[in-house]
Amino acid sequence: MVEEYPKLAETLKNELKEALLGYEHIAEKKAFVALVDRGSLIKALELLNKISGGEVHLTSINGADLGEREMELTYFIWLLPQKIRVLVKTRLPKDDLKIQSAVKVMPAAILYEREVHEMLGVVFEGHPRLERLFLPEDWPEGVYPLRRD
Amino acid sequence: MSAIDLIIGPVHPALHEPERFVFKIDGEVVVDVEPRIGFVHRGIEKALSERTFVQDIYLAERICGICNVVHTLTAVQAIENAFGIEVPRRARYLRTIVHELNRMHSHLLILGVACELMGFDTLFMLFWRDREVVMDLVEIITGNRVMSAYNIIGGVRRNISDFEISEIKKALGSMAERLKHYKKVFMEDPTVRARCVNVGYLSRARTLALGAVGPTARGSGVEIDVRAEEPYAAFDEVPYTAVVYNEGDSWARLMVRIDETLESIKIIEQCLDRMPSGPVKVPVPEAAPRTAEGFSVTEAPRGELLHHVYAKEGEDKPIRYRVRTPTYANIPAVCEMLKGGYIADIPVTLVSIDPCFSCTDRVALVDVNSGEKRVVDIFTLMRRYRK
Amino acid sequence: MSLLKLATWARLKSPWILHVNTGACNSCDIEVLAALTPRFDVERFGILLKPSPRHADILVVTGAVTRQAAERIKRVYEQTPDPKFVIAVGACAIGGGVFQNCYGVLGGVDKIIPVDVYVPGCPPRPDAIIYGVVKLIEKVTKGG
Amino acid sequence: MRLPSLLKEVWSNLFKKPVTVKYPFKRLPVSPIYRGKHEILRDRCTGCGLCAKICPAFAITMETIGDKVFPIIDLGKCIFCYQCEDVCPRGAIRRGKDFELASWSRGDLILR
Repeated sequence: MVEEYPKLAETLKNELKEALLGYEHIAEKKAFVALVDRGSLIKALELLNKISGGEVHLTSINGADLGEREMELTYFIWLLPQKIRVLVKTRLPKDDLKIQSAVKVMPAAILYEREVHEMLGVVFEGHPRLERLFLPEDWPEGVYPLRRD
Repeated sequence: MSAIDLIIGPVHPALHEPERFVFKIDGEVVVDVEPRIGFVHRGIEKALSERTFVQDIYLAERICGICNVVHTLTAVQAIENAFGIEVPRRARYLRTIVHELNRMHSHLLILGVACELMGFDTLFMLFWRDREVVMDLVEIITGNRVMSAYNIIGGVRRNISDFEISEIKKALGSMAERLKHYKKVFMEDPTVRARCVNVGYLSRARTLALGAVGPTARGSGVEIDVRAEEPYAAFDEVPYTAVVYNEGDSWARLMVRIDETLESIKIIEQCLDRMPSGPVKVPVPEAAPRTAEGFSVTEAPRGELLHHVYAKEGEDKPIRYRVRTPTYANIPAVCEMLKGGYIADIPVTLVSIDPCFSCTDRVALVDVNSGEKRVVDIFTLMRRYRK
Repeated sequence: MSLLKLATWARLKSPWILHVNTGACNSCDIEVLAALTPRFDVERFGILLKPSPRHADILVVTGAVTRQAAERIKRVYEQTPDPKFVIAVGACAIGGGVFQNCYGVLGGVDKIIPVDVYVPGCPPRPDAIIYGVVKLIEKVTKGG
Repeated sequence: MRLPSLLKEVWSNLFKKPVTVKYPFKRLPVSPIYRGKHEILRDRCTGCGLCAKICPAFAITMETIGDKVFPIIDLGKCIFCYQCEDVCPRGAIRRGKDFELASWSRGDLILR
């Protein structure tokens, strides 16, 4: 429901303080987009988990290499009690693509992170089995197909 | 006793598609499951970013042959979201009608295959005989039994005439009581119950944690249904409440599908009655009018489907096109369900989540002749590597 | 009637098919399956869907051959006993269809195994697939 | 022992008309807008090549016959989506109803 968005904005702001680089509620897309600093992504996910009392659904983790020096990770999250769509975004510089794995907070992330790793080369620390998912066995190491370069 | 590896697939009668599961078996009980997917891996997302938006619709449609209408619907909505185009109301109603017809044919299909995997061939033949009625309706409206090619960016390709409306109403009338009969059969028939009840059980908490979607989640009491919560197309004017069962086993998941088919008939009838007249298409710019990111979430027959598009101003090709299909979200859930079950129950549990592996393996790969010099090197490197 | 003619006659009267999916999008597979269900019912011609290549006479192949499925389809082809025929069903199996220049796809079954009948369409109607089988039987009787 | 509810269905089926359409002998009606084999109307075609550019399956190539350029459709690759019919300014490609296109050799799938 629409009145949930300002409440969410408030809790995000005072919890994450400076780590929350930017947030906006896009009415046209009926979604709440929050740009979060790399280090505190897990904190943001845990916060969302707490707000919704564990009733949270991780739709997907999308990696995108937009061509500049940065890569963008988007976490699509659906909060069941509040019935709102939250997009948590972070930016990773291309030289060190490391981020903490969200599997402990949301077990559903296990396959999505493997795919982003396989396609874009982002390393998720703490992921139980960061292996190949789709690519054939004889695909050479170090070649990440979805990169622009 | 050390567990033995039982490898099922990639070419296996029980699975209609090439995927491979390695089961660790202790006696009769499945101890662990390791899915090895990727056999239907065609590299679609990279191809999606190599083609123009109009061609992308036809490529997105072929991600999965059964739920193709929902893939075009989501692709078209994602691109309209990125372009910021408003679609006329009549087009939204027509999209919902074809979308629900596709859901009916997909549910009837998997209910039939589920009966076949249970060894109940008469019911399989009955389900698929009634499914032909829905296929004819789709052919009358869109011109092809399966690949409807109906949704385009900015609306719908063809308008619907009164002859077609009367045809739909007549056919749906007979479908409704056939389905009520099948529901009674699924409720009472001893064979069906013996084979499905508390097979592949998954509790509500685990289902939600593992991120399962669609009938797989709704069979375990998780009430997520994009049509009810995030209405798209004409679902804001045609209210819909999610069908939820709490038993959490294969039987519950199949019952969710039967009830949803009945719901689909009601939705189509409501759409036909309330459909406004008016234009069906809106002119659309060839290239992206603004640099924007568009996404669209819809309820595919197998669950929540997400298309995510990054478009750059002035370019007629998307920069990045990401598709997250329902079966892909259900794989962790199905692995958890298979553990603890018997080998004989593997096909029934697998079919209860309605796996569509051609959906799952659509991820991107390097494109061969897109003209970029560097890409060719990687491919030639590959060829040398393979010799 | 020589034994071979008898054997060929018997084989033509009830050809058993094996459906192999080499990375298809499922619509051709479902149309092959729809050809077996009551409305189109190919069992009138004695055609049965057999699970293993050992029992199959005709390989109905669908799908643009993906890189990993290539070896599997080759192995299945070699496992089928000798008088074997291949029908390529659908635009993907014939020339790669929409997935032509995707990397994961080799495009076209005839790159891997010899194909006897091509059934175009995306997906071909069940009766078009039956027409394909009829054409194959015609080719075998004429070709010997 | 209660009779399984499906027995009634099986019993009543015995007296119903069979559903099977005996295909080669009796044809199934095809919908008026079915997308089958194309018809290329040479007189209307100006050889602009728009259809070849838009085709998602790269099935259409332009070929010069005599002095004019005409589209050649490779039915093996074609996915019968009829985007070419929509995009053609002259309406030179029209949809047909013929779906029995199986052939022995790859060559005669090319539609002049």
